[in-house]
Amino acid sequence: MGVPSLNGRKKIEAENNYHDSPHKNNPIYLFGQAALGVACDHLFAGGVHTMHRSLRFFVLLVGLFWIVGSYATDASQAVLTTEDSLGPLVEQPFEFPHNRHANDMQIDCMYCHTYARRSAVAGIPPLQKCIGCHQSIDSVRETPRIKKLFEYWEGSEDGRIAARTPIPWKKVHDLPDFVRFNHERHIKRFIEQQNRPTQEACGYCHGDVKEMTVARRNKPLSMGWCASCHEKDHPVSGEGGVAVGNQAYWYSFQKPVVEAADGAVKAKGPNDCWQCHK
Amino acid sequence: MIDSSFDRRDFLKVLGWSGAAVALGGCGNTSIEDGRETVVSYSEPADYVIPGIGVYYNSTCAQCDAGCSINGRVREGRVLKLEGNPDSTINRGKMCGLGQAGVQHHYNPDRLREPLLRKGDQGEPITWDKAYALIAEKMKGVSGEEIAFLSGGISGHLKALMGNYLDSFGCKNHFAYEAVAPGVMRAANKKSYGVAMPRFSINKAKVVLSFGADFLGSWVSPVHFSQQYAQFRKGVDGQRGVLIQVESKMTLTGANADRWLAIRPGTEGILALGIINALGTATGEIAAVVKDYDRARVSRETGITPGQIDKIAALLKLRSPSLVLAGSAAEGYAHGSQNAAAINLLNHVLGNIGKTVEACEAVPFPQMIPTTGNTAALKSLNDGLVAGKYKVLFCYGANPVFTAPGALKFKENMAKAGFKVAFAHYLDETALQADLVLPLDSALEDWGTQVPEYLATCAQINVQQPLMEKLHANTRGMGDILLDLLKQRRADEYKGYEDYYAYLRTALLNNKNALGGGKFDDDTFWNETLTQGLIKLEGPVSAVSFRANAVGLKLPAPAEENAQYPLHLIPGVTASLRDGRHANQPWLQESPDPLTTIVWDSWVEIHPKKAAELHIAEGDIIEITSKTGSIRAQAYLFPGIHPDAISVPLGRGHEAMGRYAKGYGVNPFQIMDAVYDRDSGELAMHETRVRISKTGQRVIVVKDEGAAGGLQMGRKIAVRVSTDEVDLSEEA
Amino acid sequence: MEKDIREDIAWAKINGDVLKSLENPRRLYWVIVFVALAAFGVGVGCEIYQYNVGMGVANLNNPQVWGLYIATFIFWIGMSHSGTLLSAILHLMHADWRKPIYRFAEAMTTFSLMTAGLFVMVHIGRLWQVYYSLPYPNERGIWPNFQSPLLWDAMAIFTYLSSSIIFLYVGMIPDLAICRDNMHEGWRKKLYTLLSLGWEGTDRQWRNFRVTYLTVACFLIPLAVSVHSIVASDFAMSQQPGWHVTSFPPYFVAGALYSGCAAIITLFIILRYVFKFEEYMTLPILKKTVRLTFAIAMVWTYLNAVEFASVWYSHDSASKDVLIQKMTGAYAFAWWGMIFCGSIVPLVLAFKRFQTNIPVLLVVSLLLNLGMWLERWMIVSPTFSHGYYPWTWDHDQWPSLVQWGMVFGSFGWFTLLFMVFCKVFPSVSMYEVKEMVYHRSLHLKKGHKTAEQGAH
Amino acid sequence: MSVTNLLENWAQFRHFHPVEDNPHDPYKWAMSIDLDACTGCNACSVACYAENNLPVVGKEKFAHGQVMHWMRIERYWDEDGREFPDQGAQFLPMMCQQCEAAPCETVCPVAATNHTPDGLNSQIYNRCIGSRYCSANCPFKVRYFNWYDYPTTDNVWPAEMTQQLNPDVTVRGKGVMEKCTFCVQRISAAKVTAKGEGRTVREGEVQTACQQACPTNAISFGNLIDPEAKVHKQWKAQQVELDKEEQAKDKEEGGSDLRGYRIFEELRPYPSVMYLERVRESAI
Repeated sequence: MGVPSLNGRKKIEAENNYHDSPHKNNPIYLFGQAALGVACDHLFAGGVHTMHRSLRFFVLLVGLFWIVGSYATDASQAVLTTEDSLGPLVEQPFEFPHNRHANDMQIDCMYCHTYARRSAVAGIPPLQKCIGCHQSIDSVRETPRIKKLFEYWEGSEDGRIAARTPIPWKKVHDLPDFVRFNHERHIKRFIEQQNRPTQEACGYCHGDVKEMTVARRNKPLSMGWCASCHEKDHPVSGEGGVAVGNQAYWYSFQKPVVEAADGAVKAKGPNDCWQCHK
Repeated sequence: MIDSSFDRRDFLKVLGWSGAAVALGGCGNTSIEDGRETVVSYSEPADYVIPGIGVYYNSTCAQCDAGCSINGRVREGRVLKLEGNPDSTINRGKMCGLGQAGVQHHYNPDRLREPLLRKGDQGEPITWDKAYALIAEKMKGVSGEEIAFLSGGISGHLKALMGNYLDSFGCKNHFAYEAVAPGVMRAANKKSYGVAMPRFSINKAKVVLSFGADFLGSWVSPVHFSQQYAQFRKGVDGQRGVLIQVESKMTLTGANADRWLAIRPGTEGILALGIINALGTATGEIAAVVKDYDRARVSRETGITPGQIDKIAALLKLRSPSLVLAGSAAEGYAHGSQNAAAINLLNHVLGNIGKTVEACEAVPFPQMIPTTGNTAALKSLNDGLVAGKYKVLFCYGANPVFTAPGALKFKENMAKAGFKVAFAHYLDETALQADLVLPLDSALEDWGTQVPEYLATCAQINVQQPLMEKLHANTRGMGDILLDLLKQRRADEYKGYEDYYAYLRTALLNNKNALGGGKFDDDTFWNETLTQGLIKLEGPVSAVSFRANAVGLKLPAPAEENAQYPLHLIPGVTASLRDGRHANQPWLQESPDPLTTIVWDSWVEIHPKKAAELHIAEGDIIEITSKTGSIRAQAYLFPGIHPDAISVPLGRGHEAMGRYAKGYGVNPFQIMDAVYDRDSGELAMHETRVRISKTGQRVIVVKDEGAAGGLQMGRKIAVRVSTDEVDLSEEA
Repeated sequence: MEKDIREDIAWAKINGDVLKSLENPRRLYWVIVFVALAAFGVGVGCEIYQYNVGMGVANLNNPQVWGLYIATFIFWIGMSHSGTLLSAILHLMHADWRKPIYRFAEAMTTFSLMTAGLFVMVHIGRLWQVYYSLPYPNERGIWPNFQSPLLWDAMAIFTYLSSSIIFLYVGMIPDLAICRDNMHEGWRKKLYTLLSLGWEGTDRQWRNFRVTYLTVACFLIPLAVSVHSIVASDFAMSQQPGWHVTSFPPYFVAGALYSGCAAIITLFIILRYVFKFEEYMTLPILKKTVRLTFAIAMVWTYLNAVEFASVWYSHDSASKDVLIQKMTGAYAFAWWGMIFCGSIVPLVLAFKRFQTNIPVLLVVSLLLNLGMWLERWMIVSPTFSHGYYPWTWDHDQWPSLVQWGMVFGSFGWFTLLFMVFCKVFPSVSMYEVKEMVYHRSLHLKKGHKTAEQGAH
Repeated sequence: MSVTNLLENWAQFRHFHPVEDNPHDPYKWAMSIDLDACTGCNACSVACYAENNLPVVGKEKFAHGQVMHWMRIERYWDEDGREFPDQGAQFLPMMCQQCEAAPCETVCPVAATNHTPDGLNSQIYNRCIGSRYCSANCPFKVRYFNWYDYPTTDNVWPAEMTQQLNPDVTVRGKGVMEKCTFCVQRISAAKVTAKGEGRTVREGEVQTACQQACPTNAISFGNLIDPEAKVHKQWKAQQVELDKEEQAKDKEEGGSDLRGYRIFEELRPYPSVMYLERVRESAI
């Protein structure tokens, strides 16, 4: 090719003979140039200020990341307070009408779910309980569901179901196995201490059961969702342990409460992973 | 009114597997699992039954014969864990590892599920009715002498039923056999004290001198003694108890001694007499007996330095009362009785009888008092089998094919019996030889009563009740089986009892007054009893007094060198495996042996000095040869053993029984010679002499102890001080 | 002395030679690629197995919880440093002999970081939950633990990786343009066209280019140092005997540069042959690299000695035990191997006649890297098998085949990336070589002039 | 709130253990173990298996050091080269020491292990990603990693045995770190009961499985700040203080007749477990 010259750039141009290179009208090339062009106006403007400009550009970038990041993390608080998330429709041995019992009959939740106030688990009412009432309710005695119910109690003619067989209900509100949730505590707090109506208290987690037939989960029951309540109106008292010197809330997004009185710092909500995790 | 037993049964009904089954999902990915798992509710629960809350039921631990009362945690109808029952005077709410593992006996995947009838070398499942019919048929025209019933130690109503069943044939051949039992000591005690099992008050002694009695590990009633030991350490009126252990192989107790002395195997009695001599307080015939046992000779024969003998004597003089115990290590020789007698004599000379060796009460129902198992029974049974006397052999609660010394050739002899019935939990070595195998309920699903041989502070009857419903539909309780068999013989007498539960209930209620329930009505008394899990009684007190005359007490000189078999084989009895009946419980296999920290395998304990002589290193596979046979096991260099002895633990080396037992380790019973104690006829477990040789193979010993080999490398981890450095007063 | 490069190479020839390397390498290239591919396959296989069965198959245990994964992770992180050293630090120092070789060095940096990243994944017990360690907005409303050196690690490495990619790319733009212009139509041309951002080599572009390049270089250097200091703090910040050493960060950095330079020598030799770069990657340049390596080797040896001394004279008996056990215990062979490869072997480099002896250098450089790998292993494992607590001292500390397979695989992965890169992008910086030649010739002219004047 | 929270409250986020300025209240769970009473019988260890769903790993894995015993009994010999260990052996039950300044807590990248207000060192299985840094940094090496997926491993929990699993304790899957929890399931059960009755947990209400089983009562567990608690009394009698790394015992004058000590005090993890030295008779 051409004669070696001493001017590096010229040489390269001569080498690469841009001006008559065929790719002038190649779209990718044009795009490339456009891209560079954009950058150029900010950065590659040349001259003495370049350094500062490029630095400014970096600062700009970093700042942008930070703002977006922190906004996002804050925004994520919204996720915590999700009201509803509908669980799957669970197939049960037969369709138990919560609405009939809880709404039409106005039966208290804990009349049947009697274990809830005495144990960590709410349990399922024993067969005895259903029969106890329905023996004496002849009006519905012949309806298919009640027939089915009595099959479990007296055994079915075809003998597939033995007498006194507990009904194999499927779990609807089923937390992961590493979670420890205590019904007793919540009932004590809301119903016994704060005298909230049962259906409301249970509804916090179980939704508006009196509108359902077969119960269906309509709360997220996720950690964030639990915490959203606890953090909202549940500052941990001294009884719950002093927050400082306890790592757990350190990792939490939540701002600790500073009590005006003694200036002691208290965490919000459960500040001990082991309160809910096992 | 609902029959109280009924709602119990319903309560015991297992709820949905929810808790456990899903727990296996573990902490995998986090998700709400709606509708995947079934929650089964009760149909008619008793009002105290609340899901998610554990209910505790008292029963009795059947892992060994000590008779600890247990307290089972039951949730959703499943027994989860066993705790000790605080009301029991024996274990006072405490428990040993062996007892804890009881749940694994119950839930064991290798348990027998249905009756098996031998077809060639296969077992074919049959119904219970067929099994019963078969037994009835086989028993037809068989005279009492032709029937043999082998069992472990047995007591309570079960003993009564068994007795009656054998009576119905006029059969006297009930052999109560325990492979590991203080048989010699019982005999010797009967002689010297008039009581086979007096009450040993370790907690009242200021010095305990134990000749190989592993009372913290496996001797008589370990949990009870451990508690006494704790008090004894805290001090008797302010003075901390001192434990001196004399034995050829360090036991768990030895490892906790203030002074552990490695004595030449079999010379325990000589040392005892030597100490009497050194005490110099003995008079009359006793003095005559011990006069030639001067410290020079004793020290020469036992290998204990004169200085030590004096120190011990001095301490015993200084601190009274003391307590001297004769354990299996002292008993296990042809002259075991003499050893024990000499040791009892020492107790007498020290004036401990009545102070730390005390009178004990007995349960006022003779037919319930335990028939304790021993090894002499095995011998007579074996002789009978050899002579071909027995047409029918029943086997319950013992595994002789595994635990009989190889020299007896029990397996072959057992074949000589016409029809062999085994009542078993597992298809173990003995069950494999049987013609008919009947599956038993586990102790946690069966009814029963039990009377412990060693009674702590008062007489007591332990009640055993189901903690959950049967795991397998087709197993039965031994009581139920005996009852059914009895119905074949004495229908009119027993037809009244629907099952063993009914029998027990009636039997106890009949004696309500004697059992101190006079003021209650039947149901109250019954429920009270079940709640308690045990019945404490006032029983006749059999006084303890020293009655043996020392004359005629002569001890053989220590065994002379045996060129062909230079070493003593000491069978190690570990707290967790004992005679191996529970080897199929993984927790026990995996809980490290306290002294060697070895798991899942057998080992040969050999003193480092000896090992150096023979160029044996840890992990070398050693061949141990006795007159009877030979076994191979890995070597473990163990400082706590006499250089002239080696020790192999019992309990492992099963060829059957289940996935956790089969093929792990070796069984030293196989190479044991049949040597017997001259007086009591008990098997002398320590008399086997062996030689060892390297096989050239080497393995990595599987143990918890790290590469540092149990040294602290100068770090301050487990610290020890001597009594003069600390002030224990303000702690008490 | 001999010239770093002939100053009369025609620029056309430079372009030609380098561009040729994109087309037809020697056959050895394909052999290497194939072997690398196979090795990588092995690694992948091991990981799949381990992922499904559990970490146990690596024969990790309590207390030996880390093993080769972390050791090799540090090794790769270390490897990455010299690239930055050559491309950035020497750039600032205007050491122009670096010009023909910095490009592949920088590539090496990037790819060894990518390899190191893999080991984090391989090491984690629950890979499927690894995202927990990122500080991202989540529904649980919790942060990761900002106290944990592991978290610092993750961030440092990510930053370092991204910025060295930028650096590598920016430095390539002019060359990419050259490739674009000389490449016949096809996917490559499209690729270059896109990547070269319409570079035309106008004055303005050149000015901006230099400034940017400089800026990134400045940004990269402190990063490089910090990254390995942070890796070091994984250990120094912990409490274990043999790790809890203040001098770890500089020690690690030195080690890093060391292994990096050794690796550069190896790759130098390979590339030189495979891509026929004899004229650009000349022996004098190699010699300079070798000398640099030797210097660093001595620094490392010194810091090693410092570390041992500080342990030896400390009152910390536990770490002293660890040191003694390294020298005498089960690991002795590896530890002495490290001393030999790391401190003795480099002495060879002190001899002129070896500084340009290709076969010797190939062997030596490989030995040095072996030594540095052993060093990392000797930092990680002995502390586990001989820690504070004698009861748990380990008798089963040897890695299983799965671990070895994974280490093996990582080399495959690295080589694969590197080789593919060299085939697709110019591994010798054309424009910088031209500058180099240009300056040299200027210098030469000056030389002639003075000579003529002398004649008059 | 989040990022700002982190920035604004940095001073409060940074915290120290043990916390002199705000001591634990009302609970600080602690243990004291009397080595003189401990006979090394292993009952505690088995009880722990029963209570906490520990997998039995079997011979192979045990050989590889992958055993899962949260509570291990260590047996030490004297270091003097005598022919026989004629003062017996020394046993030491070793489990997680629930350190106040736990080395494991600060290094976990995902905060899966951290300190609870009542002074426990919590391990959150489902948060753990298995970096094993905690175990690496534990001076006592009492953290155990799930090297395999034991729930699905043969013969660990055959169908029948799953029924024995304690529903109050998670069954850990593959790749998770675990360790002694001081039987936290029992603690929180007791706390719930107490809270329901508007009081705090009383001495003796919570027993750990090991303590409950121990035949010699060598282990005592309780609330260190409850003057009624046996633990409190023992620590007091031995003049061992939670937040000191040098105790009265270590002082030259006077302290020598005390028995209480904590392991690796000099490393300043401030363990919550005090051991009482084993005593041996000097007269024999």
